[in-house]
Amino acid sequence: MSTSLASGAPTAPKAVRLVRAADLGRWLDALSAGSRVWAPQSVGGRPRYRELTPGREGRLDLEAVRTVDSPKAALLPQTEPLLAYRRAKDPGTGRPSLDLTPVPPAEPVVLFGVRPCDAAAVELLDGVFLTGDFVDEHYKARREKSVIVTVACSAPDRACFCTSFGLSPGSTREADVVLYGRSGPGPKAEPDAYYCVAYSDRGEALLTSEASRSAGVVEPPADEGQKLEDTVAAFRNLPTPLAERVGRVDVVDKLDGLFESPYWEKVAARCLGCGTCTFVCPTCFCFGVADCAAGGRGVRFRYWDSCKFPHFLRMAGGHDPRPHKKHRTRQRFMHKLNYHYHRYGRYLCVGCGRCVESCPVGLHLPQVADEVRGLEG
Amino acid sequence: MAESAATPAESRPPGTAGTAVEKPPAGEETREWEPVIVGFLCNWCSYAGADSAGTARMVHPTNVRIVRVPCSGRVNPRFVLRAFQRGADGVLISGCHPGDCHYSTGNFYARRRLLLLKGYLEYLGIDPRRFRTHWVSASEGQKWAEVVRSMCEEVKALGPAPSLGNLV
Amino acid sequence: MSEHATARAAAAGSCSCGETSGLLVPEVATILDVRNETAAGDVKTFRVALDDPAAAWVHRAGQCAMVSVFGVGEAMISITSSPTRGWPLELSIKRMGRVTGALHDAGPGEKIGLRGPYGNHFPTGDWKGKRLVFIAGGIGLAPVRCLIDYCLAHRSDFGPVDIIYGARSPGDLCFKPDIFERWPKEKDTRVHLTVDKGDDEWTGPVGFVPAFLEELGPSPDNAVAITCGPPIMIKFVLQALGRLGYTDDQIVTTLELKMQCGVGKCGRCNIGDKYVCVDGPVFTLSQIKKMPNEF
Amino acid sequence: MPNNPTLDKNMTETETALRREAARLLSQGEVAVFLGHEEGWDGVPVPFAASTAAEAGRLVWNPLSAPHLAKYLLDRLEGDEKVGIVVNGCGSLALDRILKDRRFPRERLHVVGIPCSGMLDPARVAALSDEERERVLKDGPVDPGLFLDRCSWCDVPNPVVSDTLLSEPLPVVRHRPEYPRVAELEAMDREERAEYLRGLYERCIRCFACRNVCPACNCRECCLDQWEPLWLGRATSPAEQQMFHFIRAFDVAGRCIRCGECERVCSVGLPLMELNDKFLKDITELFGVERPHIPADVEPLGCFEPGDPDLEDHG
Repeated sequence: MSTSLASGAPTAPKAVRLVRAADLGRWLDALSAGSRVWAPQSVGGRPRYRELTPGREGRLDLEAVRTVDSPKAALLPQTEPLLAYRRAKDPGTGRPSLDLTPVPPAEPVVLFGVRPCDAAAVELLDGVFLTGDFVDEHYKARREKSVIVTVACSAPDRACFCTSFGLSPGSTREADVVLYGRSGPGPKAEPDAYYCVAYSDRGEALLTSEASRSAGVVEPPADEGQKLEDTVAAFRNLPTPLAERVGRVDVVDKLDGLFESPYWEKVAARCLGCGTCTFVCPTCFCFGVADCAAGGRGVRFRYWDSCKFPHFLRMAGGHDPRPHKKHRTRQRFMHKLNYHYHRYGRYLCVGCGRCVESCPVGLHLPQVADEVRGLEG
Repeated sequence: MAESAATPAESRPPGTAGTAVEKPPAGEETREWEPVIVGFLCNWCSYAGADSAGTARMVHPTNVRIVRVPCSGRVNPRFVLRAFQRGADGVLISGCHPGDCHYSTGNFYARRRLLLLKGYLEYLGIDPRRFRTHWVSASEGQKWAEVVRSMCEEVKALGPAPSLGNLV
Repeated sequence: MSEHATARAAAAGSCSCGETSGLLVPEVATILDVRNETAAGDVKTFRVALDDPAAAWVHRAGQCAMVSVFGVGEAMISITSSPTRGWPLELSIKRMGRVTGALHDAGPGEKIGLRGPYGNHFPTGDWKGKRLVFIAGGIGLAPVRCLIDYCLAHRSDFGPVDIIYGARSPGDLCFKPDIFERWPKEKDTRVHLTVDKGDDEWTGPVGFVPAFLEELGPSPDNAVAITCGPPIMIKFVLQALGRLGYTDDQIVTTLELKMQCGVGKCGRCNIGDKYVCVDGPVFTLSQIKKMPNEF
Repeated sequence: MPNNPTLDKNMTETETALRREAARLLSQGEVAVFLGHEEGWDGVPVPFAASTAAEAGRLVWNPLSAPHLAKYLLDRLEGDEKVGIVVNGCGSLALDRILKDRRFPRERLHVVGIPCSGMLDPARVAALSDEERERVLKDGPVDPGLFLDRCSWCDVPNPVVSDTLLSEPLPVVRHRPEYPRVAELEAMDREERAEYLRGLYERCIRCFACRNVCPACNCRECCLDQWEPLWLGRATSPAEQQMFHFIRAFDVAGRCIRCGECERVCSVGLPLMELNDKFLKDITELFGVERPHIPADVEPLGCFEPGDPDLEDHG
């Protein structure tokens, strides 16, 4: 879909507005009237990214550096029904019959408060689901009805490394609207207001809608043009702490010769074999398809699966090309840093830092990418 | 489908947007609701007991879907959890009286497990009246009929078990 | 990839009801009849037709279809009947797991789901005038049968045809009408059969396929060898072909991995950066040698 | 009575002794690999398998060496190499769990034990400012709230399994286990509790970290991975999420060592021990097992007493 695969440069803004931090709740309420709205929320003491649902636990939290789970669930739900079926038998003839009901069309979704790295991850998902000989209709329908509103990061934390992959805390990639804290980036920045900059038609429509206007999304003062430009530049030039340590990641060629390296044994020796990294990752897209049936009816759905799980590739009859943890760990890192690059011309990572933060045993991609550079082979 | 799309988002379990919500065909809602009870019966005592209730033509409700197991010790607590998950309104486990096990000690082990399960189910928020354990021997057809009758009555009074929120 | 896949992709957006159905939503199909292939009954051939004939697609030799049993799941199955025979399709299936087991338990009239065709195909266009050596073992003849029938339907395009086929026992030989009656009668076509272990009635050769192949020693001159069967058989057949002088480009085989989507999205059937579902299942030995050894 | 965990003042010496012992075992060929911790990317110790004497120099032992290592033995079932492993008190319970479940042969192990007076919770320490963190790790005394929950009621400071002990055993203070969180839940209405659990387990992302880290979850094939029978549906729904944890808790009932590793690794912060503690509490109340979290030769659900409480309903 996206043809601007390599360009990180911002396109010209299509609209600029300003919203006071105090009006964000009002704005979200207004947006909820016309769309489903997903946003970062504090749930059970953890920042989660999920749908804003009246009556469900969760409090808007725009300041969390990263949510435990990424916004990918809004576009690629962890469980997504594909069809419903009902079996019956013709009472007269006794012939079996089967009705398939396709899933209803996707509903419009606003992905609010997405971090720039997570928005860039959507571009990678688009590459998988929207390009090639087959286009994934379910994904496409959701994607086309979604608007992505990112919020530039004012204080990347010690697990952040988006700049290792050429992104930045102010990246506009795949963002329809970007919110920049008016006070600029900084560890103590608690913006009283955000510049809202639309970079696409969809974003412009959202910003200039009556719903947004009436919720306090207003024209910024005319003399703030230069301040806005400086603020945007400040976000775009902000370094990320972990990237300072691991540098720019470019290991595809190096990994070409490392499939058989004993290094993978070392990596696997620490891996717990759980699927945390794959499920919190904004770019991991592997899925399975299964049925849930009760009596004569059922639903076929797709669900997130993980290459880290032992049954991922086990075939009927028992053959498993990746029987050991070593094979599965290697698959995950090779996929992200080599296979995907060969297939799509991009690394399958945006440096969001979720695997860094969530891995129960401190095994994560930036470290592996860093260590791989020093290997023989 | 259109109907479920109009369902308020908050009443919908996540991941099930648009899943068909089945309505009973016209006329069915007027029929009296009957509970579904899953019964795990040991082959040697309770299943034979239920059989003798049948042969003696004792009248008792037919709500119990019987799963025959070799011994009450075979009943993995998972079976019970799973039955409740998939919509059972009650679960009944019946085996030989302690000391009478065909395998000599199976039901003693079962007793420990089921004692724990009983407290656990309550802890999980499942009404303890929906889970019953009985010892019914092969000759106790009368007792079996009575167990089924009283459990049916009780579960029926409780109404359908609250749904845990399945996809289908 | 092929123009066929592109056409299928373009058509995928609509179903008979006129609504967008989606890439992973199958068409409803009916099992017309079921034929037992082996004495043990572990391989059956299903003849299937789509309930909506307008949705029918044209496959190419080597391509696969995703077969659904609703309530159980989906499995990728190679299409056994030649494209030249059109619909209904034939699918020969060995009982292996949940889906294939459910299919085996289903009878004529049963409703199943079908989507496809998926994957690449045998490069028959490159084989004009060449001698074709087919080497198959057990159920591995299923995808090759589709190809053999395609080639025989275009008999004048190819040189001599040798079909080398083996199974564990005479009862395990599949497609008996083809191997005993139909194919031997075709022009310039020879069928060589072997079994691991004979029985009272078996008078033919006894022995494993790789040794049998080497004994027959088909010349590599202007030839292509196509092999399919259990992994252990393929391994030794490849070695035997090497000893007979076949180059890696002259050897074609099919790979099999677990698949869920069949269209290169679900991220499952990769071997290195190749997906078996869209880049395969047909590969030359020289292509396979460039892949990581993980299949 | 809650315990007062303290930081061991001699950890640097213990670390030196650990490195020396591991290097000796590896260089003399007594073990092929030694399971310990090394410093992770952010300074917190992470599991590490040293296979040379030089690598043994990377081993660390400090107040954050909390992750248990015994579960990694299951990755080394194949072969007959000897494996070295370091354990503290609760780490040895995890090891003993695997040994008592006969999932790893004792003769293939060399166990280096370290008496332990408490370990800090890495997550709680990570939340401190840089200076505070440094001060806490160096000086102490430390706010008891920074220790792992399990340290507050621990009465197994000394390894229950070991071949070599690196320091003198600590005095043991026994106290009756308490389960305040279970009591809190039991005090709720049943409906309220059901609603609470539903809201809780809806947060689960099904990553299986809790199962994979659990020393009692050591089956050859986990029932939750099986397709036939399908104990756990692949769909994310409130029912499946709850079933996942309800089934898992029962499967480790009577064998849970109450280490709380499941909670430590849960990336969404589920209070998973609420389920396990219920069983521990009930096992004590119903069967009179005083310390149900200590692996025993015969587990509470692997035996019975003819006089166990009556089960039959009279109603």
